[in-house]
Amino acid sequence: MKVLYFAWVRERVGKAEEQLDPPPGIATVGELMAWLAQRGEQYAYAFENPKVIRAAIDRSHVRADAKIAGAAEIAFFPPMTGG
Amino acid sequence: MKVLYFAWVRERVGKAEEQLDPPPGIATVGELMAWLAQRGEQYAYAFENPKVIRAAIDRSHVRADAKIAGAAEIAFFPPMTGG
Amino acid sequence: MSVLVKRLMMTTTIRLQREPFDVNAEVAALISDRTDIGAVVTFTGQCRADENGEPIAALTLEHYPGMAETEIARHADEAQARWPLLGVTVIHRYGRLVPGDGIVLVATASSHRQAAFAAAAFLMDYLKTRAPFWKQVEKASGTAWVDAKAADDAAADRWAAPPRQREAAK
Amino acid sequence: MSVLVKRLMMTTTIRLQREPFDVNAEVAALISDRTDIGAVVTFTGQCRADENGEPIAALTLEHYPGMAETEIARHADEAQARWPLLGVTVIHRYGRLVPGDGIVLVATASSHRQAAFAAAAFLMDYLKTRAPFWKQVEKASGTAWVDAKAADDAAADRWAAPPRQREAAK
Repeated sequence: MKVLYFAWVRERVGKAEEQLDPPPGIATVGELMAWLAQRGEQYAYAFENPKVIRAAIDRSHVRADAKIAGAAEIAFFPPMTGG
Repeated sequence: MKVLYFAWVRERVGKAEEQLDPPPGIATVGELMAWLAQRGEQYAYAFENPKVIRAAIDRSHVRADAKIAGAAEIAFFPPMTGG
Repeated sequence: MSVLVKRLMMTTTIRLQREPFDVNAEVAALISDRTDIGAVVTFTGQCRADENGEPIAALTLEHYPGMAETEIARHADEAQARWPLLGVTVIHRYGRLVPGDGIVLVATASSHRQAAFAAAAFLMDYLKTRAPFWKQVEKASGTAWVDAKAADDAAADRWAAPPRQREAAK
Repeated sequence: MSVLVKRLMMTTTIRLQREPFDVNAEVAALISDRTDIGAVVTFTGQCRADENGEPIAALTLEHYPGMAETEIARHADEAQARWPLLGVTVIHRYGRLVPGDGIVLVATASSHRQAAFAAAAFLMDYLKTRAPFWKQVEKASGTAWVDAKAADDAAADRWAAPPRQREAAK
């Protein structure tokens, strides 16, 4: 699946997007964040407080308990500040 | 005092303004309307339903019980439909 | 008639005119040379081609010169007392207008959007019910004065209590 | 990216762009050739020269291409389902903006003013909290991401219940 990062999540991770293949045990958005946080220092920093991070699956807002099965594109970002 | 009429009050009375000197017994806006209604057919028609007519003294909205003593300009008109 | 008051950092512009208005020019004047304005709301009221479902050819607006300016200025002051505004513009036309013509423009500027939205809605509700203007329409059956709408009175009544009391009443 | 849908008599225009927008041109497009529109409300959000009292030199807006358009279109549809609108325009800029620059334009058209006011306020509250945009400011001390405001979440929550339930709850 394609994983996208925006704003300070992107800055902390150090990249805007990447192709990832999480292990089968990772079923939800929350579990994916926990798995990402273990991938290195920058990821640990980006996901140190997962409660403040918002997620979207295939361009729709989802909660941390959303299932990731079948997702083509998952995005992580801080609370929005548009308008 | 100068008396002004607007919209359908003006059309019914047949004039936009006039100088009037009501008798001393006429103390309030409501009494002035009743006195005007007796001045002829056109006035009777204009003031046939005084409850729907709004009034202003010296360019401020007033109620029917407002005193007219000292007024330089009194206006009568239907409910406003601006904006 | 035109009133232009610069008060501290607040600009109030009130005009009654026969001529059309240019929304862009009025907004540009409202925000010119300022970088403290975060939100601008405009309301434009336009002449529709129907009144209560019946086609109309034109609208003629009569007003009470002198009182109309005073009433609008009083409500602009009231809006400034209620919300942290950085600018208010009210332009009301009179005379004969045809469908598609602008009738009234209200523009409000503030640092933040809620104040700009609330003040513009407040000013429109008051213009509808308290500003001395009267509309006459030209229909196939002749001319007719537009009746005041109970819904407009109800909308204006929303603002009758000061904001603090309204909050407490919720 | 640009989406233009003519649906019955409703026009929806949604654009994300680097370029400035022209409020007058957008309003002219919204109301062109129509005489059933009685009310047009515009909201313009502008870059201020300060953020929480600290001077800023510029604002950079990052967005999620693809999702931003979809989210805005979904909220424009929601606005049309809630109020009798005749047209909606939303333009959101991205990239680097300086104080005084326009950031976002929302324009709503209706026969009557309450629908136009409510829909514009609704769309702005949702753009602030749900549209995937992020602001970074340039200050003397360096760059910083703007924090989301609890007041914006509270404003958006106003619209969470459908209108009928909200009325009944009063």
